[in-house]
Amino acid sequence: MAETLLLAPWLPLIVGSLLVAVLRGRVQDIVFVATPALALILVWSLPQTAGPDFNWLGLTLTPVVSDSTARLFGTAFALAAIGGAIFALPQRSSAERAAALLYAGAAQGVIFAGDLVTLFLFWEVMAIGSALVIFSNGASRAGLRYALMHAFGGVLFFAGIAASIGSGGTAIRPFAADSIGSLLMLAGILVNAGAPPVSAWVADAYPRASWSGAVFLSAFTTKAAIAVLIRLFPGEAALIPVGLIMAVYGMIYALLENDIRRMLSYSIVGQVGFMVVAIGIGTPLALAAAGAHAFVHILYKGLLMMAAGTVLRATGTARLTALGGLARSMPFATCAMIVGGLSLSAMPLTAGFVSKSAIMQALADDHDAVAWFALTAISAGSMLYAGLRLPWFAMLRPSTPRPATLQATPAMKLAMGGAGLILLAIGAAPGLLMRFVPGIESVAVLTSDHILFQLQLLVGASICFVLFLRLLVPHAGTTVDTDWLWRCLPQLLVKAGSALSRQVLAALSLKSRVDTRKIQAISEAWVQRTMHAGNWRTGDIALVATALLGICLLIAAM
Amino acid sequence: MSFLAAIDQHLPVIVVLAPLLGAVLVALVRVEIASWPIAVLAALISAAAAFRLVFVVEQLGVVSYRLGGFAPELGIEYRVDAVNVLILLVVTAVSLVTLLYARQSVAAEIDGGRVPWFYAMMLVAMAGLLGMAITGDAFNAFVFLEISSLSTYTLIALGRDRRALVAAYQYLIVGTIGATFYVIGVGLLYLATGTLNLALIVERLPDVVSPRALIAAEAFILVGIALKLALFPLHAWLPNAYGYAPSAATVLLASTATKVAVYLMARFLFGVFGIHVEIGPVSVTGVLILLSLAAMFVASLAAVFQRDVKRLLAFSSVAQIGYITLGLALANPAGLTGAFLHIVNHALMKGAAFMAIGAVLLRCGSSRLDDLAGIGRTMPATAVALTIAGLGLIGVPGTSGFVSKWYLVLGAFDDGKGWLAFMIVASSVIAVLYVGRLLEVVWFREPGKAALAASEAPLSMLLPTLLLAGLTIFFGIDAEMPARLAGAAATVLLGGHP
Amino acid sequence: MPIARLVLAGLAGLLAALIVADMFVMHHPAFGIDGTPGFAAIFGLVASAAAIALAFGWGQIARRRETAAEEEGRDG
Amino acid sequence: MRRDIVLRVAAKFIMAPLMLFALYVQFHGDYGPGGGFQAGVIAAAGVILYALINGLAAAQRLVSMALVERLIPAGVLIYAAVGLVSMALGGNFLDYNPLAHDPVHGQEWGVFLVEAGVFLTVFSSMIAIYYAFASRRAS
Repeated sequence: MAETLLLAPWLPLIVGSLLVAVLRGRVQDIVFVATPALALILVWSLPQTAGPDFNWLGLTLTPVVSDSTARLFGTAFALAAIGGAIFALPQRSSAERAAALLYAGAAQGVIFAGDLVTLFLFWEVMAIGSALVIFSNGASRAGLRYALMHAFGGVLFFAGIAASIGSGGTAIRPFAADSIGSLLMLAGILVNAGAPPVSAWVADAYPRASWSGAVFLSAFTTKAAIAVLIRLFPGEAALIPVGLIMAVYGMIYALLENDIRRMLSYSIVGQVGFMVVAIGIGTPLALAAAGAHAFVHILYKGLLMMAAGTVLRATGTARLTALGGLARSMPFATCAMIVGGLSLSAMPLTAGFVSKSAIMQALADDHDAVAWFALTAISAGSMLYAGLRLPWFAMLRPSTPRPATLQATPAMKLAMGGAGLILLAIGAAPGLLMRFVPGIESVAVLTSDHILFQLQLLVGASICFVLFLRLLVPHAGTTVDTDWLWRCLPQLLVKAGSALSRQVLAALSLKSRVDTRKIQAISEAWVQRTMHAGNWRTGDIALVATALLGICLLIAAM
Repeated sequence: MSFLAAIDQHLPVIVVLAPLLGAVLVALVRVEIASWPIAVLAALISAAAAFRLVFVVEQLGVVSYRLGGFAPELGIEYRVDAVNVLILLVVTAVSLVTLLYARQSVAAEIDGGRVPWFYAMMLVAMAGLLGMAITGDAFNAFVFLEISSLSTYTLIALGRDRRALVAAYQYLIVGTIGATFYVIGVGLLYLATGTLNLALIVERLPDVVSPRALIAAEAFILVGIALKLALFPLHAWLPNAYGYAPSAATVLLASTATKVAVYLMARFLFGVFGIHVEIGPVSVTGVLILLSLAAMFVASLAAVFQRDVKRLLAFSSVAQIGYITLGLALANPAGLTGAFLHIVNHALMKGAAFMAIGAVLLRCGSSRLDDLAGIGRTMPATAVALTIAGLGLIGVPGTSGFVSKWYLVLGAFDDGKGWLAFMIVASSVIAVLYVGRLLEVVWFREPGKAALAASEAPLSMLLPTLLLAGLTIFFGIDAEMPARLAGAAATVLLGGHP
Repeated sequence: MPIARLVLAGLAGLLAALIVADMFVMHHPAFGIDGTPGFAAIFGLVASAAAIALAFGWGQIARRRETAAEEEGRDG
Repeated sequence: MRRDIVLRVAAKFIMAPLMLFALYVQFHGDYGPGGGFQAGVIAAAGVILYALINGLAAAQRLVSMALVERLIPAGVLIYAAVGLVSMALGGNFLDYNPLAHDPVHGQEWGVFLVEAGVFLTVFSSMIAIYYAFASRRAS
């Protein structure tokens, strides 16, 4: 039993992370690429039987167990790690490489965890790894914000898990969001999935990574949350509105955004919204479709991030306002961006069409008209920003191009080409994907009415794009996002509160003629003393002690 | 065989006597070179005895030792059960490791002539703490409390910083107030029951006519002990005292002194008064939960704003004591197990952290946060130990801090207080802030002048530091042993048999 | 902009051709209305226009102009 | 004060009875009020009186600081040693019964020795405290 542990797909990645931290040069390159490949092999060689059990603190732990969902996500994560590693070969930052492998390993751990405790452990390691990826680019404050957000999500998740274990053991099982414990757990997972009202962390953090680090970031955290949702909250009806809000939010902000990588981050939230809706439906088809869409999403979002990374590396900026006219100097990246964008918009003959069809089919079978029409509309919107706006303004539109100083290296081209080929292959032969996602074989993908429907939708969207091109021109600036809630609102409240208290104090002092400044000084001194507990005078300590005693005695005497 | 059996019989007194005799010897010999080996030897004997006691107690349940052979009504009884044997183990083990660590740190921080006194005082403090933990006599506990306190004042005053004198003086006054409250409470108990032996007091409590005297006694005793264990808001003496004491003394005090006071409080709360007693309309547990939460949040926040690492860690201690008292207040098996586990784990983590800072102090001559910049490059092993300890303070899974917080969270849920579980975890997030601040400075900043000049800590200091840090990791992964001992302690306190 | 008009005309022609083709295929509607030939074309136009309107409107309300330097230094 | 003849002569007269009284209190402790603590304080008072009259230096010639610092732990050592001996003889710590052939004598011996230890420690502690205060230079 215990030797199954050696087949755990997260093991080579985490060992590799340590090795990469120590090794340098060519050997490091080899380890960096080989360990994700080894993980991919292990994903497929891990038997789908009950995992080994260990006893820890009276809890039964199953560090590794495989099923078809785990295999699907594991494959996607391994592919993303391989592609990301190959793409990142010209990036010679040992810190980022070690962090990325740790991150990828923890993501595999989350997928293959057989119990809630293991799941939580990897969940936290994943947060640490991803924060380190951001830190390794020198973005310490963004990294800190990101880490805090995940600490917050981790807190919710931990408390929820503790409660759930108290009421039914460590086994991973479907929950209903009806008790405090499972609600906390759901909230913790949704924080990682980028659900409102904390969606802003995605677009805040991911673009702060280096040109190569963002590829890793775009793959794991949110999709691991999706995998966990599939396991823990299948068919939780509350997820449908949450997912719809995410999809709409992601689309609107992506349409407005100027920075390519921020746009892609918003797009992640939008696409994850599709998956969340499917999980909310909860039928076997819907769950399988969510998994399939996650798989495909990881591939095309990775491809888009690679294209964006190539542009950023070559020109030093990823801002649409500063780009344009790059198609001639960077044809490969342009092609990658178009393939990725069309796949995101579910263009027939791309992989996105396959998985989105499955989600739509699941919604239709469930007779969920609102979600169906809404997501169809949002698909058209996705075409606007990813299929058209992004390649047009970044690459194709006539403009004096910025000089591309660093051309894509063969390794980067290999990574982009591989991802693009897989997307096109799945699009041309949906059976490739359906074979190992049990449950979506019944979905009609390449039928004439279906293709025509999608083409009309996309052409309609294209007409709108050309008509309203002027409204979609990128501008420098940012859109107020949900992080306003925790970055600006508290300041406003404090300001308002202090203004109010000043007025109250002023009103009071008019009546009792107490010097407001004196009151303020006294209260400030007290706050200072309790907060910083700087240097209390001995008398104060004695006073507090005596007061405490006196209160006890008084109460007792009453 | 018979000799071993005879030793077994005298274990409780050997635990206390060894450091006391060691202190006397060190003070008599007064040679700088000889004092350290004597101190280590004494601590070793004491630790061995405590270790052996763990087994004896597991076999017998309770070990009672009558000093002078008098019956408990007349004389002093040492009484060891699953609760205090754990405390004895922690105090002796940590003291031993601290003494092993201390030699070079003390040589650097203390004037040559005072070194023997320092070791003597360390041993006296150790004996006092052990005595407090082991005795079954309320007044004898007071005597040991004073012994440990007096030696602690001396230890703090030996610090290099001039502010150490002020800190020691402040602690002297506060500690005396606490001890006075305690002895007044014990006096009231004696008036009501006619005995000082804790077990006998419990027997006679039902016959007491005036509950008011008892409640007054409880109030005096609990507030008195609360001062010693730095329960919020009576904590203000602690940051200065720990901050300015010599490094080795800080390690000893931070990891053991408050823990023994917590033990004493638990003994009185559970063993004597009963945890669910109410003072008027107010329940003791409610008050304790409130104060613990305040400690967890306010002290953690205060730690975030400290500029000196020793003070930062001292504030963190106040917060961590909040977790322990919270576990006591939960008063259910999981919560109490968590509290006692945290006593053990916090002793290890804080010991490792203060040891690492002591090493930095030795090499860089400063414990200001800014002066630690980039120390991770020049003193990597020390920084690793500090990092592990910091992660433990947060409660990161894989460290022992997680295990104890885990039990606390379980205890909160068992008590039907889900919000409390949330508060426990939420306060850990503040710990993320202050530990993160520390780690950021240590690992990510460019080394300053002091850090560049520093070299790795000497092996004699590094090994004990790494030992405690390693135990923090080890008990985070294999928590079977401490969890069993803590669980047994919880069972005994709740009135069951182990 | 003659090119834009050309593209627009081309797209419109393509859409018309698709709608015509749509009349000759077997539909499997899930909600009835979505089986109507040409429904997707109209829905695509309307939905995209709505998306652009929504985004543009929200942009008018919530967009904050910053200089590029400020944006660059937002990480601080 | 060294020149004040009245004080010097009076002090000389008091010293001897003081010491004698200390010894009386010490040994009477077995039967009545008294014991090592009180006796130690009285004896120390004698030395302190001497120091007050003749100056610190003279007193330290009589009872040197080094001696005082040795005597403090020595007293504790005697106390602990009695306990250890009683343990070695098969009793509990500080159980005086086994110290002699019959328990009553054992108790007498035990109390006598322990009180002697207490006397030494208290006596020397008192003097040490006085020395510490008296040798402080006004700064």
